[in-house]
Amino acid sequence: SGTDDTELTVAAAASLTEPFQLLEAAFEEQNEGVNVRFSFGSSTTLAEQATQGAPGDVLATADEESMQVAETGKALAADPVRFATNRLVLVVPADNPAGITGIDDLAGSDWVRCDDKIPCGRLAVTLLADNQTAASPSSKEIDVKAVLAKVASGEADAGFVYATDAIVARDEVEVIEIPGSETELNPYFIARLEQDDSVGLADKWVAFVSSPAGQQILADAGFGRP
Amino acid sequence: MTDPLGRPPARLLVPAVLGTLLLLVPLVALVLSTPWSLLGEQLASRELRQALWLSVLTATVAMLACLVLGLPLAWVLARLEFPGRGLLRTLVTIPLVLPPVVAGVALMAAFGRTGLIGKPLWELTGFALPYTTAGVVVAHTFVSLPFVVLAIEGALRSARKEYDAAAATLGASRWLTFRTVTVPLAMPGILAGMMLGWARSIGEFGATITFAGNYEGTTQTMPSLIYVSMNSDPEAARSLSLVLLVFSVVVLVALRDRWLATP
Amino acid sequence: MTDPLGRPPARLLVPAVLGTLLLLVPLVALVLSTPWSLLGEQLASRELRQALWLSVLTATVAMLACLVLGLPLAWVLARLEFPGRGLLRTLVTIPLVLPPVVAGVALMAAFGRTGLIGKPLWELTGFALPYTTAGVVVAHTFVSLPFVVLAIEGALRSARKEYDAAAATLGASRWLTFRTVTVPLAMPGILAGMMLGWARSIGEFGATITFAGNYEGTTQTMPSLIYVSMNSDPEAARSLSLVLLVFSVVVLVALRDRWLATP
Amino acid sequence: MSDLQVSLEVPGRVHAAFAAERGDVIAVIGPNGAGKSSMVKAIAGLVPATGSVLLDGTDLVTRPTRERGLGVVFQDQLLFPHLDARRNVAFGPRARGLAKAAALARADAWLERLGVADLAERRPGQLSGGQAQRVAIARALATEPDLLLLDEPMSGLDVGVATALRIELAAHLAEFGGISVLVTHDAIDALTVANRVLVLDRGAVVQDGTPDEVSQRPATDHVARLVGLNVVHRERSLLAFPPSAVTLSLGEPEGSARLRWHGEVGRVTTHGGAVRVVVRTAGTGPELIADVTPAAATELGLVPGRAVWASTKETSVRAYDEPRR
Amino acid sequence: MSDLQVSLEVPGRVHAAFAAERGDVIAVIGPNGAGKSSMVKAIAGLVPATGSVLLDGTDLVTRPTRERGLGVVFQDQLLFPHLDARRNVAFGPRARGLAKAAALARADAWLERLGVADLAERRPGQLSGGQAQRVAIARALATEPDLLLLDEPMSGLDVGVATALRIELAAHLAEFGGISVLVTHDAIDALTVANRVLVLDRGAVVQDGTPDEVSQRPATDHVARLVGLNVVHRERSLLAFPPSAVTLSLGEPEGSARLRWHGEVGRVTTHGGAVRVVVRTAGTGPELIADVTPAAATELGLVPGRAVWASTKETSVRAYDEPRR
Ligand SMILES: Nc1ncnc2c1ncn2[C@@H]1O[C@H](COP(=O)(O)OP(=O)(O)OP(=O)(O)O)[C@@H](O)[C@H]1O
Ligand SMILES: Nc1ncnc2c1ncn2[C@@H]1O[C@H](COP(=O)(O)OP(=O)(O)OP(=O)(O)O)[C@@H](O)[C@H]1O
Ligand code: MOO
Ligand SMILES: [Mg+2]
Ligand SMILES: [Mg+2]
Repeated sequence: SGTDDTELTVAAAASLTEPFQLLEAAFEEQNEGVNVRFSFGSSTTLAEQATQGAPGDVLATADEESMQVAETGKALAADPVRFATNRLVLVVPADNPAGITGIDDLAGSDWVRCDDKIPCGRLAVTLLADNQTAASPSSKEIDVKAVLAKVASGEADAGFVYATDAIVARDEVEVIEIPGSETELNPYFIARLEQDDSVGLADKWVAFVSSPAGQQILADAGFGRP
Repeated sequence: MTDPLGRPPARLLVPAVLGTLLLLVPLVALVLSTPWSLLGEQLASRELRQALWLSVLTATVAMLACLVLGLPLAWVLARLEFPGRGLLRTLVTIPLVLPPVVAGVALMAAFGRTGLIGKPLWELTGFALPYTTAGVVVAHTFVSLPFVVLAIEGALRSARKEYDAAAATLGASRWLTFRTVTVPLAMPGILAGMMLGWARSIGEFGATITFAGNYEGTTQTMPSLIYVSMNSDPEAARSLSLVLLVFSVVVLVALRDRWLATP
Repeated sequence: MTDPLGRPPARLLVPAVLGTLLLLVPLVALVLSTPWSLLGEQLASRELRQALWLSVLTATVAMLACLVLGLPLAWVLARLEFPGRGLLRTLVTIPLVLPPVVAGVALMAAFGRTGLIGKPLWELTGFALPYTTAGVVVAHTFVSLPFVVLAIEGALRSARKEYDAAAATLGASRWLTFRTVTVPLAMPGILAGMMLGWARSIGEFGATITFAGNYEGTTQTMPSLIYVSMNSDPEAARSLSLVLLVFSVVVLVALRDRWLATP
Repeated sequence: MSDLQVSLEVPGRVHAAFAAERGDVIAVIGPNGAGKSSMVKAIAGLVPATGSVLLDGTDLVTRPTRERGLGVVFQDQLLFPHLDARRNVAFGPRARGLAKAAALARADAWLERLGVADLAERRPGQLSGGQAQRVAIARALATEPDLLLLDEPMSGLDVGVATALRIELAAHLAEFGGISVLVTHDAIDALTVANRVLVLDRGAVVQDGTPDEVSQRPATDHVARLVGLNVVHRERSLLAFPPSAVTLSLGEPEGSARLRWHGEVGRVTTHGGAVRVVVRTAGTGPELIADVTPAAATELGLVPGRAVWASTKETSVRAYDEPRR
Repeated sequence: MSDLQVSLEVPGRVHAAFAAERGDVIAVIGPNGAGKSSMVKAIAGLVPATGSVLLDGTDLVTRPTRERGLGVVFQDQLLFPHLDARRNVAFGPRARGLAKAAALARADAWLERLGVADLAERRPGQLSGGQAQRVAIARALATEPDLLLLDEPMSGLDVGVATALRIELAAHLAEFGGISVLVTHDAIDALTVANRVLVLDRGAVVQDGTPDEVSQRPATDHVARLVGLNVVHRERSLLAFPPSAVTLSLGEPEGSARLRWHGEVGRVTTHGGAVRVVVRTAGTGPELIADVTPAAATELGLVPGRAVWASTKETSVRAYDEPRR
């Protein structure tokens, strides 16, 4: 974190990498002389680190639990704001070798999802249940990037990833919408941190993320409205 | 009698103690900060038992694979002179510098269903390594092999080549010499190399998860289990780590006592 | 003249070739599947240059730390007889079996602001290791030290102890003997150990990101950058991996040629 | 009290005590495995031993090797393989604090004295066996030790060098005022370089005297062979006589030859102008050496296996008490 | 054509050619660094060499070491440190295909012959120098090789063992029908065990003949010393004469002693009953050895540095052509 008003440090969930880097450019344009630094990582780790005094002015997590960890750990200087959502989609490799057209085709193919212990896995399980699909995966990946990598490389016939991930890999995968996914949302939260010493920049960033300009960038990256 | 070579100098003892502390303190801190209360419950879980067994199984098979492939490779590097030896040695070192996840990506590009070797294999036999226990072994082997080869090569180079020559004058073939002279003389280094390989495989995570995935019973090793637990229940993850730690130590101690009993 | 010891046996050459292929094929596959078009752009990015520099800096400092702490530790293990030596050797092996992320957790428990050592340090001096470049070095050192110690110990054990005795009869202190006899004789093994340590540090990721975070310029090493890129642009991540690979190879080749020129 | 008093035991290998004065050169002789090297290593502190090594009243056993003021030539040399000959020799002076240039200069001087100055830049791996041996001797001498331990320093040296070295060593040892322990299998070393001879057998000292005493009244077969005599036991005494005093005959000898043994011819070789015959006497009797003229050998048909009588006259025999062990 | 024809060059170290018949025992003598070990190693294929080694018409040089049918005793033994004595000796027979039990039995037999049967279970590190040397010899002999290369096999052996071994070796070599090359620094080995002597000097063969030829007409100083003679050059010939034929005087000798040199006394030692004096003659003249009586030595005041004349009578001198090199 900056000791003056020219540097802003943002700890953010890895899935926010692309939109936040775009936001950074816009933000630095608006606030001359300001430099935004990031620390991307898993939400859980970032939240834990925040409670232990990791440098940072703003924390953005890809779930509610992590933000609660930060809150309980007295790391937050302000109430968290829900600023985006993400939803699951089904992706298949560009050439769709298994000919999957919907969630019902999964049975008998090599498909993957996240592990039950993490949000993207829990969402997938819920959606599968909602759609009364009993297919079992070939692997329960430890994060959504691993799911995407497997599908993008053709190692898996299909996989559950967030809409934003599908956009990142748009050349390599084909997206199949899942019925009911718009109700099973994964929320994103952002909050100013206790150790913020950026003299107002942190609040500016939080505000900027929720501003129309910020929301547009997030939407372009595939995020849903908060 | 005091040591006839003289007292060990402080200049060596002090850094040795510091090095020991650097390794010791984090372990102690980890143990102290672990909720022991959870341990009983953890130990009873089928998930843990499966993952632990799979870790031990795959690390051990990978260690044997590293021995079978790595010992000859180390021998070639240490004993033969041929153009391109330097190149080969560098090649062996490269996988070390790959972050494990990238190693997983590389393995996928090679042996995955759509990979360089994997694709024809898949098309011919319908078999693919990802999602299989064999895939975990391949990932472990790929990541650990460099350690094993370099450690063993060092040991082979230190053992005097002249004994190989002596064996040749007695009519021994190179293979017999290798088995009965070269290997026994380099044994401490070979065992150390195997131990390095085993330990590295036990802790390996990035390449395994990327290449072989994470499914209970077939590809979920302890590190994967710990990683996913960390996201849902950090305390549980710590006690799982402790289980892995204690278990590995027991195995290592047992092996060391058997193998490396210093004369 | 043909090799007087006879032709290398197929029983060794075949597994050696297989081992080489296991290491080579994934690298080739990785290179083939990388979009070279991105490379130019990547190389120009400040982010990459920062991370690469930081990786090299921290891996090199960690390697030196491993040498300073690890060489004496290896010497103690190889040359002194004392009760608890077996225990100490096991202690050295333990960090190997920790998944790197757990290693990061352990480091935090020890040196974090609320940690065993970190807390008093923080309260006294206001300095804390996590999230600093020094923290990256500590994480690298913790993860790499066991490799370095075990590799060097193997080399020291293979070198004949009798030379130490000969030096003693000539009046050399243990320290002088260490410097002028023990170390030069074990040099190939020591260099191999340092190389192992450097390479391991370059690829390390889990412990670093957990203990030191992922801040551009201060703690974001190449593996962390690659991790981040995987979230924003998987293709870019591959070409970053390639950059890391090629760069490390160049460094390793340069070092090897200097150090390990086989006579 | 003597300047040096040694009393050491290496369990199962050697148990020996002796004393020496400054200036002494003590030859240690004895058959293979007698414990010579073990004794030397124990003095140097290189094998675990119990007992004491008092040099000018201080016990070296409690001191680490490097403070014992030693120079050692090991039976297997142990030249540092990574250092050239010059640096090997300079190692000791350097370790004892001499400046680098001075140490190298001293090394050169010693290499010169041992006739290997032109090999100063070679590493041990590039030296012949005898050349390496000379470098090892130079290395041990270059520290100017109080106590010089030489384990078969002449082995592998060619005859010219060995002779020269014997003289060189004798001169050096006489002048340096320390104490030297010289393990050897060569009678010439023992008899020309040393002023004391210590005979070891099966780990124990069986004789300790001047070269003359030992060569004239050998206490063991081994020493007798070394100096070229026959030795036999009679009651509490030993009898020594030269091979030339042994007469061989096919029938039992009559008359004055009171010492006679029946046996069969073993090996037959030429020895100078004579024929040297080994006679294996019956039962637990001694093995004897006889020198006979070629004419006699032919006449008697002395081929291996032939039964013969060996006899010697009492007048050719030197009788003495068995040295107490 | 001979059974064995050797013509080898190890650049900078040795360049030698010789031939031998089955049953020959060739002693190789020469000063330290003459190239003896290099030649042996080249024959074994253990140092890179050019040339040929024709055994019964096939060139061994193109074959790997293990197919050359060799037995080698290395100057530094190279016993396998991880195997006990028995297994060291059994290694060769095993490698050549003998069953384990048979190989061990053969090993035991050889250890027995070399008098170290009781040490069969010891590892090399637990043997004395001479014991290890005997195991190394047993190991080389146990393969019953066609070509036996022994590099100073007697060094480090005690006199009794060395004598016994010489006989044993001679008997074995005579019977085994192969060819043996025996590097030695000991005249006795060369003169009693061998039927041919090859003299090396500075990497070249300077003499090749029977022991008698070589000992009576030594071509080099080194050999002369080895057999205890003086050798001087005169025109194209060499003159050899024993130390006892040398007369020392303070003034220039007159009369019949046509061979005379001026010089100064070098070392003085006792040698048997006589006093052995080394005379360093002036300029580039030879170094001579003279044996004089103790009385004469005292009378002439023969201390080192003293100027003397040495002379010998033509009648005591054996003159012969310098062997072509
Ligand atoms: N490390 C060891 N462990 C057990 N016994 C040993 C060891 N080293 C030597 N010995 C035995 O101790 C005895 C004495 O050995 P030592 O080397 O002192 O003999 P030595 O007199 O030097 O003989 P040599 O003339 O052959 O060199 C021998 O019987 C030998 O086998
Ligand atoms: N590896 C090497 N590289 C270069 N020169 C060497 C090497 N080994 C030996 N030499 C030299 O070659 C020459 C011949 O050595 P060699 O060992 O053959 O002598 P040698 O006759 O066996 O002597 P010794 O009686 O001392 O054993 C010597 O001058 C020696 O210094
Ligand atoms: O560095 Mo890792 O994160 O081994 O798996
Ligand atoms: Mg000895
Ligand atoms: Mg030699």
